[in-house]
Amino acid sequence: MKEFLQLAIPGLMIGGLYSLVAAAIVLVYKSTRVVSLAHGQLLAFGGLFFWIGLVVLHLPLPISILLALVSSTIMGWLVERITLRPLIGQPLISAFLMTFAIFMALDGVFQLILKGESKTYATLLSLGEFEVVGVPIRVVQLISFAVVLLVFLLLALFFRFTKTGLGMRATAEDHQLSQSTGINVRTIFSLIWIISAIVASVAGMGTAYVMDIHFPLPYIGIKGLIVALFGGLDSLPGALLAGLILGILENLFAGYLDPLVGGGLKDVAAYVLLLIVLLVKPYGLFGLKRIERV
Amino acid sequence: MRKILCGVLIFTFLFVTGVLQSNAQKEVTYLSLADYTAAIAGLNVPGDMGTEDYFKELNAKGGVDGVKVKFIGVDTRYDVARGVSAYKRYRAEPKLLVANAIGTPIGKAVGPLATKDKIVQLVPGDGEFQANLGRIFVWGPTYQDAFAATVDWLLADWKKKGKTGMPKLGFISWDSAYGKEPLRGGKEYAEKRGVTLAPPEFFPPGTMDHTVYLSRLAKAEVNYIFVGGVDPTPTNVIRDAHKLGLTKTIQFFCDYWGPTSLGVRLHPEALEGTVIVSYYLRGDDARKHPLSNLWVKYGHGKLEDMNEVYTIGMLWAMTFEAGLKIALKEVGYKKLDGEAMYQAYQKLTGLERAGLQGPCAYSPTSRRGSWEVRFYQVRAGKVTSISDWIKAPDAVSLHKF
Amino acid sequence: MRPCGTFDERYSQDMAILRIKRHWGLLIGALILLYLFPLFGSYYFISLVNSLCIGIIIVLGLQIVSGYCGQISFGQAAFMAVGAYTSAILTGKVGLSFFLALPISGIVAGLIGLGGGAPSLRIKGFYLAMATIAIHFVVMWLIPHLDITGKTQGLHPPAPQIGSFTFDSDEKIYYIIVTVMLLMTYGARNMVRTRVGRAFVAIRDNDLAAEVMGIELYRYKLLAFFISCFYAGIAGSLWAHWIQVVHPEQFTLLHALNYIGMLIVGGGGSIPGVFFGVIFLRLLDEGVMFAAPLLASIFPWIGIHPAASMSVSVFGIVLIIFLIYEPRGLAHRWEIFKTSYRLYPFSH
Amino acid sequence: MNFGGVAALSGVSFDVRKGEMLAVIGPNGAGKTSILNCINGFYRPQKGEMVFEDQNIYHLPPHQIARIGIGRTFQNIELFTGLSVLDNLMAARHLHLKRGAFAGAIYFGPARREEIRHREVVEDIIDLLEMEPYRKKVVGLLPYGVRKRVELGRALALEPKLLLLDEPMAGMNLEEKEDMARFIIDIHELKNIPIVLVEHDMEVVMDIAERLVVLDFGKKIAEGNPDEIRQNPLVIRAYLGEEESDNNQ
Repeated sequence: MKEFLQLAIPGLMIGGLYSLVAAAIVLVYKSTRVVSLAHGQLLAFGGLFFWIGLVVLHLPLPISILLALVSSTIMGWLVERITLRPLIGQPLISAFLMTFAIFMALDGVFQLILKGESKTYATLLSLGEFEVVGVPIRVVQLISFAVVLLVFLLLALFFRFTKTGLGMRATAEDHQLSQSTGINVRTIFSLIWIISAIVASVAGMGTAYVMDIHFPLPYIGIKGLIVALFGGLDSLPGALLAGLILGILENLFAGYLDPLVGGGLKDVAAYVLLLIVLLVKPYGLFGLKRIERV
Repeated sequence: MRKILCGVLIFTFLFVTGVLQSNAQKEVTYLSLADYTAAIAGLNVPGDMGTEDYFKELNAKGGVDGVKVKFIGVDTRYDVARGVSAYKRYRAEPKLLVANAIGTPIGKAVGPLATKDKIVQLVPGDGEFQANLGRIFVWGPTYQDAFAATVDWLLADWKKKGKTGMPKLGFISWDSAYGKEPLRGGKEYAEKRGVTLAPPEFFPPGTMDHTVYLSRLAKAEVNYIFVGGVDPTPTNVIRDAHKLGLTKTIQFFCDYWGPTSLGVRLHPEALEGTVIVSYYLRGDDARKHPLSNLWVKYGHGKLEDMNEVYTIGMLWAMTFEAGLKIALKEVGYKKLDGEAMYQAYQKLTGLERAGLQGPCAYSPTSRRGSWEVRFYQVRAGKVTSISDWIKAPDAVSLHKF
Repeated sequence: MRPCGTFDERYSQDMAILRIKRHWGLLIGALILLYLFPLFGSYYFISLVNSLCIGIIIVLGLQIVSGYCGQISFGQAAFMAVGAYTSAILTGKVGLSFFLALPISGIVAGLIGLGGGAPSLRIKGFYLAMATIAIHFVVMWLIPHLDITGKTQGLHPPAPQIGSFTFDSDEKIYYIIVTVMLLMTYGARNMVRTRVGRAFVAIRDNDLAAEVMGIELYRYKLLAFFISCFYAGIAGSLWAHWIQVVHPEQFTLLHALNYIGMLIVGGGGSIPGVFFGVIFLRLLDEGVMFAAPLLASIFPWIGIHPAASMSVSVFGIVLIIFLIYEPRGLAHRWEIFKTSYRLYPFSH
Repeated sequence: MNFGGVAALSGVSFDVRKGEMLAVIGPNGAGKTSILNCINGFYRPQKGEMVFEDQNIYHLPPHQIARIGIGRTFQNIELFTGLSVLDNLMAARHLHLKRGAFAGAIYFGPARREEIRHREVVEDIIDLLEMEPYRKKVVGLLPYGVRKRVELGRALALEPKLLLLDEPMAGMNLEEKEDMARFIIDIHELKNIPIVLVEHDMEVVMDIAERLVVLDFGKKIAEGNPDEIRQNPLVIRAYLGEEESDNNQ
């Protein structure tokens, strides 16, 4: 039992961050039907901006967070405005490829700043740790997990109670219909990219805090994509739950099965799970099945 | 549109004049197939900076007997197809003598081509190339040699601590050819010395969280753990070990590409006490070396920001310079080719490289860049030397390749 | 390319690809040029053509499954690996001739590829695409963890041989690669314009209507996956015997994404598009890779690393520009050109 | 046949006789298209049976229905938008062509002869429906009326033994409607196959159908020849609704 918890609890903490990335991807998919690879970079840049504020410019913590959020907002807006808006009306696969192109374009900048090194927030917030049933848990991890939950709560509130949020939900259902009811679909698209960029950058700050900023950071985006599919591409609660499940299962796979097969299972676990889920529940755990009319 | 055209024209003009200029004098080419933007960029970027700067310095002084060295660094992104294509592209460069192929799969793919073209190829540290002698030279002692030296060190440490019985050693590295290389021969050496090896742990390169693997090693009750991977991987592994509280009870080792002083600066509290086995100078040893001034001279920033891997680049360049000198003396510039360079490299035995590395061990029967390793330890956030140059045991011969 | 005023009198004439004598002349000329190329081309360009041909074979397969049948597949790199390893094992360990191993590795990759198509029974669109990504990772994890594949060390397949003649250099294996590429192109071009090809397009454009026309969706989707993986397997086998090293780290998801990129740049649902896409993106990739060291040597203040990073960005930016300004791919441009040539000199 | 609690069709039964033109009419949402979807296997009715030429076709998948010889068109045009008119029709010959992928790839020999033979069949249909100018045009770019015609041609290319037409005249102007009616009558006379014509607009079908079935809210409310239907009070009420009953008072 103790071993199980030792594997599961860190998995849960990481899983929360996967959920956030997935949430950002789900947000974009819900309203624009674009599946995005670019969020891995938005995440990495979120972490990078935070690092620039905190370590390079020596700004205080709240201002650094603000800086990261504002920069991500601008980035999300630019990405939508420059690259994705011209593609409205094109096949969705082009938009997907566009996000891949964005990934590559930004990757160059990311590597340029990184120079193959690893960056860290050093000693920011080391609040110590405590033990639960013999498993050490760091307070920082708890905080990052709480932030994940808070972001999800905020998103839920936003979509339920604000007018813009309602407009976004309407857009998600039908672009033309909502346009005819006076919703500006383009503004909604911009907004949704901005929100998703912010969510991704929060995930980025969290991930980078737990695991430093180094070259594989953008590839968390692919993990996020798996989580989003796992939970159903159009479901926010699905993203949350699937992220947590994947975080835990990944560790369990690596923990229990690695010795049997010779290692390296941790990453594959996610894909095997995805395959199984897609075969059993083709639209993810919580995804809506679309009925086609003839 | 017109502005863009003008820009393009000006650019092309500069390009062409630049190309024409660089083709005027006697020169030889050194090719580096490196990964600047992916998994092992942490090693390749500063390394090639060192090579490039050393060659610049050398060329400014007039080169080797009037022959200048042209440095070409290509970013392969750790991709075999790119590596091979780049090699084929630059193989026709005037007097290409040495190709440095960084990254195991690229080294293996370029190997046969370089052999056919009769040029010298350099690879990081795979013992395979020592076991099967060819035109492929290793930078320093092979990975398995370093592992064997570590086994020796930990046995002495074990005795020094007054413990009885035999220690147990854990191994954790990338799930790749490079990650598994130290055990090919190193495993046999450890068995020979009576050290028990726990089942080795392999994780995919790019893994961000290593707690699972470390907990399993902890459960196997190892006393020592040898960490592989190119920085920042080892730094991150030990960072995770620190989070799990393992660094208090287990002594960690890193191999050549372990935490540089930059990595140590990121997580000083985690890395405290880690022992690094190295064939080049690290920490303040490297910084105090006069050649390190090139770092500042060529505008890479402050000296304390220097990555020690920078000096490895200079080591390649120095070896190349010495080899070129011999080759020029023997055949002259006109007849200079890869074959002459290959013969010259085999005569470099005993070459001193400004004390940055042990004496060169290249010879007709050896492809090792040197035999010596030295141990460093992270103490009070600084990489401190804890031993002198020690001759590493030969672990390659123990394995059947 | 038909000049103005050419008319057909028979259906067979109308259905032919090469309709007039000039076409045959052009084709034969191009073939002669292609086969004589090693005599005057430089080593690097021969090798470049080799890599282009292999890329074309892979993307042809992708074109059939994605461009024609509409099932996006990210598994091409993994199935290429399957083909490469099968061929390497068959020639290196079993001792089979390369010319037997080549089709077998295609078939093996195709059969394993059926596993990639299997989820298409229940899922489609992007979900299926992600399933193929999953299969990519599962295959690429399996390969270095099996004994027969030489684990993480990889394999060294021998050069192809006929009697005592060994195809051990770029110039020699060039003939094999080019010939196979031409055969595969011929096959793909004909397949997509006959019964099976129309069934694929029917599934892509309207799967409900396709079913009403008596096309068994699942069977034809599986067939499309089989064919595309067969192509990937053949390409993998050629690659293995050309580079003479197969290593698990040389087939990555980025390659698979690049192939999709080639498809988009070239244009989906068009065989000439494959040629345009592969050639354009490969040359761009080579271009940025070699511009970086050149830039660094001409403007030393840039340094080698920033130049390399910039080359990554340039690749992304060119793709972005392409997607915005030429979303239907280069093949579309080609069609427009052909039509205007057909009408020349009467532009209206 | 239920959709999540909504009964789309219940207790509907009718038969199609050899060589007749049967029209199924009814107001919006009466379940006309659902009947066709049940027949060719898109929907799986919970209860009932369907017999075609003494063979039970209940719960057969669509592609097997096609194999048996039931062809159909769609209300909202469902063409293969990326193919030319010619290829759309050739795609519908799928069941009649026999050569597989490999023979197709080699092309010379049997596959080529087969292609040419079936090309001739398809050209006949193109002639019949007067689509010659559009032969090589991609259907996605054709005008609406022509696309409807292509769909009819595609269903014909299948050489069906029973043809189901789902609102072939929907959304057309009077002239186009007349053209379409002419084509349907031509086909009926030339091929001598039974045709089931689903139509929203009653007046159009009255002239061409031999027998009519009227649906309302998923139930059959009347069956008979055009004159009988015209006088049926249930039909009048279903079509004209409350207005009619107002007048009666």
